Amino acid sequence: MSKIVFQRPKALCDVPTHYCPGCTHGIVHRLVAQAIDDLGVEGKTIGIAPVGCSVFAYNYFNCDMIEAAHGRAPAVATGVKRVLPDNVVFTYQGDGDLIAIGTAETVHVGARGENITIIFINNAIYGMTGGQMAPTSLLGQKTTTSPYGRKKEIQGNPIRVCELMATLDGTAYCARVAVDTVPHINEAKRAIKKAFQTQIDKKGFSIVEVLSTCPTNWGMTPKEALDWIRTDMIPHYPLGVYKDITGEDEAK
Amino acid sequence: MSKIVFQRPKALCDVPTHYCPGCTHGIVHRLVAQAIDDLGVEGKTIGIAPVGCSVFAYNYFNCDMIEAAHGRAPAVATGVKRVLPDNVVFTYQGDGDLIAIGTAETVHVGARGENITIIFINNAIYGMTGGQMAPTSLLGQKTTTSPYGRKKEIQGNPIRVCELMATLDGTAYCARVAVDTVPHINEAKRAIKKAFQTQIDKKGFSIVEVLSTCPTNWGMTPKEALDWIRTDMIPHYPLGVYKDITGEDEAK
Amino acid sequence: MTKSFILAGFGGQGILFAGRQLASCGMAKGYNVSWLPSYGPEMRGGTCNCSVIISDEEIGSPIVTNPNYAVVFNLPSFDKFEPLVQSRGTMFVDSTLVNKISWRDDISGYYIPATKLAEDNDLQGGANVIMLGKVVAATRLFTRDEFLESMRASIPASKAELMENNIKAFDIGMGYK
Amino acid sequence: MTKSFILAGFGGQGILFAGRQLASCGMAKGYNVSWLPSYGPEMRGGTCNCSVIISDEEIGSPIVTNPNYAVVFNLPSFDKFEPLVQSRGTMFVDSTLVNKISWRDDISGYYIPATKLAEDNDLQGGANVIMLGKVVAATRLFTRDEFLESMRASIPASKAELMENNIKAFDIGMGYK
Amino acid sequence: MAKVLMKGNEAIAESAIRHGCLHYFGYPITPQTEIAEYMAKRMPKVGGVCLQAESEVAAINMVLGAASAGARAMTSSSSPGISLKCEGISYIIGSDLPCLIVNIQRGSPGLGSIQPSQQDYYQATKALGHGDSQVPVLAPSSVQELADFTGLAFDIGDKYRTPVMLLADGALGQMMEPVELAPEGQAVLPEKPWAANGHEFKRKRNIINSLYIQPDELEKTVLERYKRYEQIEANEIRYENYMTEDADIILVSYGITSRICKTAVGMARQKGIKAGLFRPITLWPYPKKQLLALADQAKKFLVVELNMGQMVDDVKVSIESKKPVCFFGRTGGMMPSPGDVLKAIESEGGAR
Amino acid sequence: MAKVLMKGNEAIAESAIRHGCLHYFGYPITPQTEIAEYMAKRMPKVGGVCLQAESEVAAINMVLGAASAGARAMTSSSSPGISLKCEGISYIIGSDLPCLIVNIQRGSPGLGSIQPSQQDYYQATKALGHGDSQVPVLAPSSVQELADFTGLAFDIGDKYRTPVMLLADGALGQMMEPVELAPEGQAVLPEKPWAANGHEFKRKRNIINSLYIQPDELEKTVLERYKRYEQIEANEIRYENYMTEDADIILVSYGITSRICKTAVGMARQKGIKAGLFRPITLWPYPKKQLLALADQAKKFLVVELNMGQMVDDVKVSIESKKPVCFFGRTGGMMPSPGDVLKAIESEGGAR
Amino acid sequence: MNKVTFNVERCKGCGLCVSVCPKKILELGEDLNSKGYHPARITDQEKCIACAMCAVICPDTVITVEKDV
Amino acid sequence: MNKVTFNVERCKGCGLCVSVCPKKILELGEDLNSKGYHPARITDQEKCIACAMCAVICPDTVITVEKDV
Ligand SMILES: Cc1ncc(C[n+]2csc(CCOP(=O)(O)OP(=O)(O)O)c2C)c(N)n1
Ligand SMILES: Cc1ncc(C[n+]2csc(CCOP(=O)(O)OP(=O)(O)O)c2C)c(N)n1
Ligand code: SF4
Ligand code: SF4
Ligand code: SF4
Ligand code: SF4
Repeated sequence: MSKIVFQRPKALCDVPTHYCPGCTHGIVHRLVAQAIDDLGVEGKTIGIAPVGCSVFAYNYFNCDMIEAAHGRAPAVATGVKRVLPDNVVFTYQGDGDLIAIGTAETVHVGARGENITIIFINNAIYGMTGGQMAPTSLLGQKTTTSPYGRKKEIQGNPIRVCELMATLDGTAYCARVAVDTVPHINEAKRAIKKAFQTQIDKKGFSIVEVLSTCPTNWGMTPKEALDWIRTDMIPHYPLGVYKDITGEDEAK
Repeated sequence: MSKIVFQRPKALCDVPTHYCPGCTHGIVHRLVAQAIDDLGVEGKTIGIAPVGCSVFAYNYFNCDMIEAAHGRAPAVATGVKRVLPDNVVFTYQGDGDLIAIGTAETVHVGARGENITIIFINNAIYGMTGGQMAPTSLLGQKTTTSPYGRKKEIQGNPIRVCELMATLDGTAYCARVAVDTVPHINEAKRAIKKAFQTQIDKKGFSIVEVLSTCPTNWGMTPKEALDWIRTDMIPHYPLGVYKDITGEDEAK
Repeated sequence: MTKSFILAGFGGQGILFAGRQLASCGMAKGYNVSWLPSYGPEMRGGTCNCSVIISDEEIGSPIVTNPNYAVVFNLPSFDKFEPLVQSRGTMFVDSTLVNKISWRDDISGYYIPATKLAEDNDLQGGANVIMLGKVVAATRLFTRDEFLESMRASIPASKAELMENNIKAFDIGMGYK
Repeated sequence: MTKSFILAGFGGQGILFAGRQLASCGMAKGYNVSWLPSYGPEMRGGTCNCSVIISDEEIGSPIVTNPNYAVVFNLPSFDKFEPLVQSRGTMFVDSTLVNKISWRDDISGYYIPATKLAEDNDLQGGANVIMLGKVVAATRLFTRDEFLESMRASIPASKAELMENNIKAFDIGMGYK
Repeated sequence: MAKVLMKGNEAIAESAIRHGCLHYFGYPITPQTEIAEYMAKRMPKVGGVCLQAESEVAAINMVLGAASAGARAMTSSSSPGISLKCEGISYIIGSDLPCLIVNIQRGSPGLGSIQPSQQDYYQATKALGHGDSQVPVLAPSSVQELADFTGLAFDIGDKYRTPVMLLADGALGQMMEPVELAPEGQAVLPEKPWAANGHEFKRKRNIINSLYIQPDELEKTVLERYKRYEQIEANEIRYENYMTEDADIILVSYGITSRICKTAVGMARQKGIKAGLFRPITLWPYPKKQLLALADQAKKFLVVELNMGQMVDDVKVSIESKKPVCFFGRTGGMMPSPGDVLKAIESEGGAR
Repeated sequence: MAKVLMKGNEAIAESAIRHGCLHYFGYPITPQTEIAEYMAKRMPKVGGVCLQAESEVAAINMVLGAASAGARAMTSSSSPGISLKCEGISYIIGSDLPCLIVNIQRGSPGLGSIQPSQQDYYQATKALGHGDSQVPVLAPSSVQELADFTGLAFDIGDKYRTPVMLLADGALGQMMEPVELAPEGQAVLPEKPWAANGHEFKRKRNIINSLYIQPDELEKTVLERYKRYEQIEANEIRYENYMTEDADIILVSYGITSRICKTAVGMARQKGIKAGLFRPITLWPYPKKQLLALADQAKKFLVVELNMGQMVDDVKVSIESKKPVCFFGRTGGMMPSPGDVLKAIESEGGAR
Repeated sequence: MNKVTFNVERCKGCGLCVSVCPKKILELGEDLNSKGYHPARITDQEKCIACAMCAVICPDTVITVEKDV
Repeated sequence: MNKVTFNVERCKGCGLCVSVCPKKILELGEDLNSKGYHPARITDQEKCIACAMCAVICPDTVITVEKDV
């Protein structure tokens, strides 16, 4: 007899995605769907898609979905959650969406302790629009709007979102994970589930920052891109739990 | 013979202000003007007024002034500074302006290390519009939009700006001061001068958060308001230098 | 019939409240009424005024430029509105604060030391209602009972104790000669 | 004279570059020219095409719906544009990738195994220029020298080494029977 | 129900609650802050939500969220704040969501002044954001209408799945008048089977979206929306004729200004001038036919607004330029008196 | 100078630099991101600044700052991003600052599509923000004009102290055509004695402001600005007549669409239909008189746009409704072919 | 003698100077200035130590302090 | 036997599964799927330990893994 040890989660629509080959957006989608499956909340979940490569997320999750304006997913989520406090509301956002144009909305859901979950894809670039600098692009990183490498004197410094969000009293759970290796993906899965659980337990705002790749705009193969997470991103964006008021031990 | 030990700084226009009796906006104006005098930079300074009670700041400083849209003073300052990198550019902003509507602009001048100075008046309320809740209003504080006292479950938690801005790599100097007592005012004066000096030395972004009163909307006498800074605000917003990359010792 | 008022003074003198009482009572009597405050940052500490219209016709502009009645609580307001009162109109002046009388011969004036009367009678902040007493007495738009009834109805239960003082103040004004 | 092209294939096949070469050369010869890419997220990995117009008149719409010439580099593009080519128009097909020929009798077709030719000649990514060689040969819009000259001018100095390969590829296409 | 004396801003707030709106998202700005303040007091008592957002941009997007979830939701602001909401409004339109947006206009452009104005007519009627889109705009002229149209706006919004704007000005927002409110707790809300409120495995998932990567699909949605606009034009146009039957000169004016004009018309009549007033109540859709019906009879039209003449073209288009259209207005927060308008009538409408 | 083959977006960027604009503030959005990308490459080479702002809102306010400091400054975006800039644009107008704002329009409303559109006509010509305000709007129809009008826009802006909008669409932004650029390093910039750039004790301090707490003062500034608008109307109107001399049916069309119309006019002429094209180049101020001049001769007007007919009313007002005005358009990012337009001509303009 | 002077027309009568004077020699006067405020004044100039604390805390820069040297 | 199955039409040939397989039994095939990608395939099913690492890293949920129990 055989047992299926891995298959598509139910909350993930059975359709091809538009993501580039090897783009880890797809992995994170699956982890989110798995969390929804594991917690049995698909029927009461409302997801908010951003503007960014994951704009079509509304085609990929089997729960109800709303497409928000660029950067405004946290505000949209707030509106939904205030109407439906017992439902599960999450946003899925890229770095341009979340910490460039959406900085105010992001900081304020944190400050308010809005009982929602943000899945934050930090790929250090604007994917959708073709490779411009993101607030999280690394110093020295070449993008189409930092063609000579990001210089702090000109384009400023990358922002560490978890460190910033952890300063806010309303943040209940805040962790940075990566999807560059299988063990990291498994940790990411736990963190995402934990974030949803935090919301279900009505403990406040939760955010999981996922270091993710953009092979296309980084100009790398998918495999090289995974390596770049390890060699370049993680040193600047250390993984870990930045805040956890739930008081539970993190099973590592 | 006698020597003048205290008089109006030159950079402060010799006109009455529109501020309410006992409102400490006036003290901070004077401190800023004194810093400009002390550093001899009036002729090359451009100040940016916010929208808030200090909107008329453009009538009070003898340097060139620009009136910005609500929350956008840091962006306006960035535009000015990028044209005139050798001039001195400062904004003067209230809490609603700086960390409600202007959150993104504030965070990003910090991240960019924009070489400007922000004087940030934290009076825990919206003065200009008549006493609504600010992002910095304390829990339990009654305002016209938190008439039953600010509750974290409904209106969220107050934001600590210095703590947040200190997480940003571009922030060179970041301090919280108060103007409730003469010694604190003297410290505030030093901090403000230091912030301008940081800019003049091209070391990056500087911000001084000043705990200030709004007797009118707090519903207190001016004296009671000073006391409230001590009894209620400082415990939540501890004074001190939150970041200083200039490496100099703080003369306390 | 259309009667227009301007009430004016410093912020904090209860100008808006007084104007509102006139409008309330007009409404209670079945008139069309409107009340419009001046608003803006200058309110703070600075001057403050409101327009009240009571009419049995539809009310057009709620802004009163040439009032039938001006009720003024400080000198700047006196100076500003005295020339604007309609011919055959009336001014009500708190003479404690306004050390002037009108020389216009086409309007009548009542000069009531309302602030002093209030202080003398331990009615802090009651000058506005004292003036209302005089206004009601002189204009005869409402009877005493109508006015006090409407005032009682407009004051929230939580502040009901105030009503006694208001009656006292009103009667002082009404009785002032 | 107005000649319109559509070049179409997958992203990464050098479609836009090829279209640009045609436009550049047209410009160098003093024609009015326009080049318009399809743009959008579907570009990524997906299909990609551009419209080129070369004319001695003012160019109206830069969008080509019914081209005189269609240069196609994959099957979906063949299927999409074959019916749209103008009567008496011409198709240029990379027959390595498109396993089909046109049955329309009002247009002519050239089937060049460009991708294979490129691989055989160690000209990775040169299929687009091979096709251009055939296009120039067949349309006679430009001479070989005109075309190569304009191509040389349009390639940045830093990538000048590429030019040799381009010439090689071009000549293969031009010579292909 | 008995009448109560209420501020315009408060009447909007109370009326919204009584019409079943339990979700308000706003940001303070003079002269409409009382709406938020009133909501902050009342909403907790009725189990509703009043949230002071971090900005107008956030507020309108919270409205988008709440409306997506199926609630009657609203926001309010004044001129500069409305500009900030434009992107969000366009998204709400593109997502076919109903909601109420209140603009209590003030002097402009820029930070301007805080006094009453009608300077956002163009923005409200032509371009509340980018794209082919329209928003029904109601222009009340009394506190009673502020209250009534608040309810009407929600109904129109739900019926046609569109945001609706209540366009008033600082004077209407700040003034008190007697008002009769809808009864409490009797709002009947329509079903919203399209709402994103959790499918609970009982229906297909709902998607609220305004993106159509294929332009032909986007075009389809726009055309479908314009069909709904036609229905709105057919069913929802409102206007008022005042002494127009025999009028030689017809004033065209809305909102607070129309009241001033009514008084002025009365004054003109007393002077023997046959004046009348046409008051568009829906500024979009504009009562074109109703105005055209007056074009043969009238000798001229005089548009009166608190701006530089933004409605003039709508009048010209409506009456097909059959008669001269003149303009009288004040701007930046200034308000003419009925006497000023009378003068404009007498000088045959002033220049333009 | 020799012609070069350039993308429209890049031509704008290069031309701006050559006209002395050394301060660009933007935020990526398709289909205009190449402007920012080009600037990011070029500005460091010419000692200029290209800053990717945190948002469109920040970008327009950076422009306000840079313009206040006396620099030629610009920003660019596409439809949703322009909506976000509306508050800032109104402040720039209210502060009488010159600058260039580029809108490379895409399908709308909401997130819409990224294909070419002209759906922001209303917004651009009537309400780029709140308040009585106008912005001169230039509508180029070729890459050459994109380059030329970029320079023109800066000149108009400086001359009248106003922001100026370059309104194009995704096709113009993305397409390549031969273009002749202004020479490098020869821009002559006017003095700006009003700039806030540090008084150095040599002059009175300068204040850049749009707040006037007294409405009469605000009204004064608005009236003064409308005087300048009159001058702009007198001096800066641009338009093109194409085969209109004897035309029975006159197409009115701008930007990319006008090119399609030109081809269609040619096709119609070949079929013996006397068609012509009137192309407004300044969309505001609108060439009303020039269009009116054709009203007697033409039998009808056919407006052709990539939207639902936003220019129709401007045409009706211009020609004083003397002739029927019909409309043909596509929306949401769709583009008609010349053949489609010809059909519209033949069916006498289609319905509207 | 040390000297404290008040620009009375600028004074808003907030009383902050009064509250910080270590010598307790400041008070709000009876008279109103033209803005309607009771301006601060010094009751005993002799006792002034020119510490300038009043001036430092005055939000309206009403006070000038001279020290005898 | 453990079993790894590929939804070939969904595979984008990114090769991530190949890179993580501890048994090195995955590769990208020669054929193109209809999207124009070379889909991954297993070379030696016998060696598969059903660790599911390939499936975990696959961004396109192409892979299903069954374990013999
Ligand atoms: C108001 C607005 N500004 C800009 C854009 C264009 N835009 C679309 S996606 C995007 C950034 C995407 O980057 P990110 O959020 O990092 O997500 P990623 O694509 O990298 O996943 C931008 C700027 C837009 N659609 N709307
Ligand atoms: C876009 C916009 N939103 C809102 C306002 C209204 N407004 C003016 S000042 C202000 C807040 C003032 O509070 P704060 O910044 O804390 O300064 P304070 O008055 O307390 O000094 C607000 C909301 C505005 N002018 N513009
Ligand atoms: S562009 Fe980058 S982020 Fe977007 S789908 Fe492709 S690889 Fe992923
Ligand atoms: S309202 Fe408050 S902050 Fe504003 S001037 Fe008055 S006391 Fe100061
Ligand atoms: S502190 Fe200044 S304003 Fe206040 S009472 Fe003293 S002198 Fe007057
Ligand atoms: S990881 Fe998935 S998409 Fe990539 S090659 Fe393997 S099976 Fe195909």
